[in-house]
Amino acid sequence: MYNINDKGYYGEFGGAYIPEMLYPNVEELRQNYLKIMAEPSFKEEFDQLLKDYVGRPSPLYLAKRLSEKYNTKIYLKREDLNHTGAHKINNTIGQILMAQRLGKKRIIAETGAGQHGVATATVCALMGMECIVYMGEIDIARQAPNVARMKMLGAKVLPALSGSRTLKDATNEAIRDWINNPVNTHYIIGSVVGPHPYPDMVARFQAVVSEEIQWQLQEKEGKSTPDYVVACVGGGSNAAGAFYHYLENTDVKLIAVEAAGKGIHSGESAATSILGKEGIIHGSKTLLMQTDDGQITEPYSISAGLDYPGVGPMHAHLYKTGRAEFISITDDEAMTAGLELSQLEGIIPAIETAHSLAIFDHKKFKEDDVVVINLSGRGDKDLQNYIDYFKL
Amino acid sequence: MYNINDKGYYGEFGGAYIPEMLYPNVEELRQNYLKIMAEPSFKEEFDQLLKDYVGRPSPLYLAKRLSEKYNTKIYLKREDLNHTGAHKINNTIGQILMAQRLGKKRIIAETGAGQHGVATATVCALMGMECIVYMGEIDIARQAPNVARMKMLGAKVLPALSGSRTLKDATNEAIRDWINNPVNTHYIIGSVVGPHPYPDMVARFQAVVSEEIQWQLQEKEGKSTPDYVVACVGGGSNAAGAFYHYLENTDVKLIAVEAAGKGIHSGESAATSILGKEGIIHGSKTLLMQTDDGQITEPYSISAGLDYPGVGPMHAHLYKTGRAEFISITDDEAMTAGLELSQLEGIIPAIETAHSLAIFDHKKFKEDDVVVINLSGRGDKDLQNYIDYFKL
Amino acid sequence: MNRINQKLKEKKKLLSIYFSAGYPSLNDTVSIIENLEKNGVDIIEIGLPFSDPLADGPTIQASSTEALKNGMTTDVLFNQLKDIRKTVSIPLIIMGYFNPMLQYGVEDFCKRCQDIGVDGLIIPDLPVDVYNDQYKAIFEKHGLINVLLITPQTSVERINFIDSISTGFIYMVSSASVTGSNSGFGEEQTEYFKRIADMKLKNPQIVGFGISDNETFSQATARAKGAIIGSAFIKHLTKNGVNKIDAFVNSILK
Amino acid sequence: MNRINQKLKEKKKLLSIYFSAGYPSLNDTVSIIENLEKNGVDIIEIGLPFSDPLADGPTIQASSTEALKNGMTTDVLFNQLKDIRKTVSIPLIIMGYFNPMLQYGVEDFCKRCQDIGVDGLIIPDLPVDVYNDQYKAIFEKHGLINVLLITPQTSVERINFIDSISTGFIYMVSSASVTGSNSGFGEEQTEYFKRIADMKLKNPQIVGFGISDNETFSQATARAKGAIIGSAFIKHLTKNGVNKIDAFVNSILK
Ligand SMILES: Cc1ncc(COP(=O)(O)O)c(C=O)c1O
Ligand SMILES: Cc1ncc(COP(=O)(O)O)c(C=O)c1O
Repeated sequence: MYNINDKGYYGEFGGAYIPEMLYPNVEELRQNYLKIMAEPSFKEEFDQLLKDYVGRPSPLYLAKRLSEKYNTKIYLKREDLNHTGAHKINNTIGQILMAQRLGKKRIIAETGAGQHGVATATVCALMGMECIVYMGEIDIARQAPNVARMKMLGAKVLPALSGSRTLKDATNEAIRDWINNPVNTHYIIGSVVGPHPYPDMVARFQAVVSEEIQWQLQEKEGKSTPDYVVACVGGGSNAAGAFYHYLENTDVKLIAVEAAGKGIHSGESAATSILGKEGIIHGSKTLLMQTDDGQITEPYSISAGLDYPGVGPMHAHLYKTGRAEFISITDDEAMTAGLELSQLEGIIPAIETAHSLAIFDHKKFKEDDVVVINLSGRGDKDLQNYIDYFKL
Repeated sequence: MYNINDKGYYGEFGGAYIPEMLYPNVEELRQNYLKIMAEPSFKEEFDQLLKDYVGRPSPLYLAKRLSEKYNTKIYLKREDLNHTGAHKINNTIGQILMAQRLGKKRIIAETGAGQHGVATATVCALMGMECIVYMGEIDIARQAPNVARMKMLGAKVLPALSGSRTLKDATNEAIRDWINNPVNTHYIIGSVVGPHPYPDMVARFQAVVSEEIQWQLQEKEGKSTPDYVVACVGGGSNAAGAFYHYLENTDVKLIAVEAAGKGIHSGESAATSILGKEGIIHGSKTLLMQTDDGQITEPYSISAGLDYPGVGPMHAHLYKTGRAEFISITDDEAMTAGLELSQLEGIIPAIETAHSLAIFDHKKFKEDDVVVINLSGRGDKDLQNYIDYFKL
Repeated sequence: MNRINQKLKEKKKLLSIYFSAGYPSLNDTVSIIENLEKNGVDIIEIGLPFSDPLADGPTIQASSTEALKNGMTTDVLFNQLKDIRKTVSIPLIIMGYFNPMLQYGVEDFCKRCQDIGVDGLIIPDLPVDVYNDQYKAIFEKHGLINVLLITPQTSVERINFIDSISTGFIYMVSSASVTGSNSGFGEEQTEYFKRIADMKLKNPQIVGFGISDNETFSQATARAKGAIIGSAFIKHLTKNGVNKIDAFVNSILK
Repeated sequence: MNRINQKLKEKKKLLSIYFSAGYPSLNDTVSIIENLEKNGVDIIEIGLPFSDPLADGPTIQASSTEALKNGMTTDVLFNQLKDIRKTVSIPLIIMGYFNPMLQYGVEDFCKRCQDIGVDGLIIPDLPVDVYNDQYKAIFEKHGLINVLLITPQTSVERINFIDSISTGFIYMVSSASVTGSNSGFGEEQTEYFKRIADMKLKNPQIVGFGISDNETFSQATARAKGAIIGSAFIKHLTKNGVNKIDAFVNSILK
């Protein structure tokens, strides 16, 4: 119902709208990804690295002071504790193993907040592979710590200078690189976007999140299903991971949180589901922000990781069908929620993640609701932004 | 033999050389710490927080590419994956619970690298307690990201302006504050230094590290004891934690790594064991760097967390008895080793930790040696230093 | 008979030129087309600019961005072209990305092309299979040829499939690269040209990507029916405006 | 009989003054001592400066740092004092931290004090128990009184213990705070002074910390035998050098 079909679509969304130059690459991946993921040696290596290298399982933490404040039972899924500080590495570990099995020697990636770039540079260092990361010029400036990390890890960071000089443009550059290097290069896409099979493959690698939530909740609450799962949505990978095992169980309500920027109708927003229309972006039919004329518009969010005019096809489908509720959070609301979590629970969240934590003014929960929020990343990369914003 | 005796000494080192003004505080702690730590409710809360909040157990990761390079079997104990990014939080979780049980309302701490300050600010936010952190003016400048984090967490960071304006002076300031606030304040010392019972209490909280290494090695190697355990030593807490359960088992060789700064005999060094003499610092009889006249000298290391003229009394004892081998590593060696780990294993270590990783040019291991290195913290706080140093 | 098919019957090597509509100035479109025809160009590809042209290199991308800034839209282009068949008779192909067409409505888009006298479309991000399943009928209903691409990495089976559903020519990407990336052809490309020629496909091939001068044009057309020049012509426009188009075309054909 | 014990027998409230040796200038030590005696001060505490004086407030800490910069060392101080008993007869106490003494050798340190005619020591970071177990005999052998501290937080049992091993006076810290922190005494302190007075200890008490003028001196000595001024005097030295010591002392005693 809510998962991908065998043609690579979620309902009417998805597919692989790619230039012929990419066909051999994408087709090779499409034909092999499920087979490779099912190999025992792949599973073993993936699980082992997630455990010993990434530090999984990430805890499911009952946030007492936050729960008290909002009078409901809030669990935080601590992806911020993963190696490199976000959920992104679940996917890059999976894809680097995939790339190795496909015989690739060179890795490219796009990045917005830099978390995916760092996660990619990290696994490339781990495997001794060449790594090129494309990053919008604006994002290079606003996520400087992550740029420094990528360099330390031996990756080359190339600026995307066109368009809004953010995630969308970095993705364009990465795709151009891939077109130019079709044989030896694997493109590690960082979210559940791009042509089929990327959205499905990335979702499957991230699905470890909801798999763990299930048994962790069972341990803590005596049942494996929460009442709500909440996650922010840039491309949608952390949400896909947190929702995955609950997609077909409609007792579990799903909440996707988008960046409203300076306000949904301010002209500076990244609230794709509300502002977007169906179309094609980066190889996938989905919802995207565009002009009447079909030109992709430049989104805006204070958070580099949510500053993307599209959304993964799974989420377009969840929106269209009403399976997930979509809430938009402004810059100001997110920043305030980020500070609140820091001071109530001692956890500084990524600004992306802070959007998820700001829903309590938009949505009331019952006292005995179990609400799981995917704490997709830590805020170390965002300190300067927080400091500047709050004049700390 | 190597552990503390009932008078609060490791051999001839330790004790509580404190002004009378601190006596009630320290005595209250001394009389209660073991009792409180033995309470089931304490243990339970401590363990629960370590698991769900800190993310323990931290993985024991077999570093394949590093092992290959040095032709021996190297495991990294991943304290860098802990919440807040270093081993320091093991101790602050323990001490905040201790402070609560002692009825304290206000927390003070000193910090060098800022990791202990962040770890303290974090647990204070978690428990809703007031937090003041003293930090040398020099360290405030060279560990800016951690200063920002403390502020986000709601702590007040006060600069120590005297002396070398580093860790030693921050400790003096914290002690002064404690003297001024003897009733409602608990001082969370960040390492195995200070008057008894601090060194022992902190070592016990950090002992979770070697406790985990034991069963993790059992799982991976079929035996719970490595051939070597390696850790860097500033005050000595991460080393104390990594050594703890192996102290009395002399089959396990212990290596303590100190900061040689610009060279042991350059006059800019923090290699306490080699350069130090017996004396009193911060309430404890131990080895410390001092003039013939007994004035404490200003140490130097590129790493703020090792830039301390003393060493915990346990380590003074381990040095004096020869139980541990002490190796000194220069700034340059440490920086190079930090970059090497980043590019070989995708893990950017704290500069403190990088010292431990630089021992391979000083010490040869056999191919089948099992060497456990305590990866005490991650390098996010040090990025600017790395970038500047390597001109990345 | 479609003008493209007619043109392909001519016993000569065909020169096809690409430019981004609305560049250098919004209203240069018609004059560039007329000039190109006048100077002996055989086929023209009119680029409908797109915000995110991910199969294009920096030169074409920059001209697209500029064209959009100049005010180019799908409607503006169609209006500029509405009387084009009064003055121009060579084949005209619109090359653009799929999203703007989708927003226009694919059927409406095709109909408008037909009305104007556009002969074909090149849509790099509309995959062959999607085209075949969903849009082929619409294109054919409006007499439009969809030009499909092959690259050095395209498998024999896939080339045969593409040949089977193509009705004009095959756009043979010289190397797997975005436009404007390479200069000059090496052994690899020559072998690829030969390999494809030897397949004796039903549709003639026109080579694109990497053609910038008389030499590369000759190399590319040694075995293929023609060649397409894009980035090199855009660079010429950037430098000279619409004036010296004759010089540019003459330098290619000599 | 030790000069301290003698002094304590006098039927007056005693004024004790602390200063850091080597401050403001390295060689001011003797002249400051002589001046203090001349102006009616009863006991002098000569601070042996230490790099890390963690029980001292900013004023004394700064003077210590300055004194060290000026070149003060344990040996320099002893040399400056070697003829002090030719001119000065009131009790002299050296106040310093334990580490410099330890490095000098505790026995050597005590012997040198005895040779010079120093009467006692105050070592804030040498705890009572360590003193009692390890150093009492050495101090006594050299006729030195170790002045021990109590604070408002010191328990009754501990006060009694400290009283039992003290042989001169008890340094009664007015409030639990580093030197120079407070100004003026409140109800809390007055009650504490009364509580201690009511204990009728064997050793008289001299109050320290927070005494800066005639008013606080009077308050502190209402029930205690005397009071010690430190930071306020250092501030005076910083402002006026060694010249107007008479004015300072007079302002306290009035
Ligand atoms: C911490 C964090 N959360 C969320 C996101 C948004 O990406 P996605 O929607 O794919 O989870 C990012 C992207 O960089 C991120 O770094
Ligand atoms: C990562 C890290 N390692 C080591 C140290 C040194 O402290 P210790 O010797 O107490 O482990 C510090 C101190 O801040 C640190 O941050």
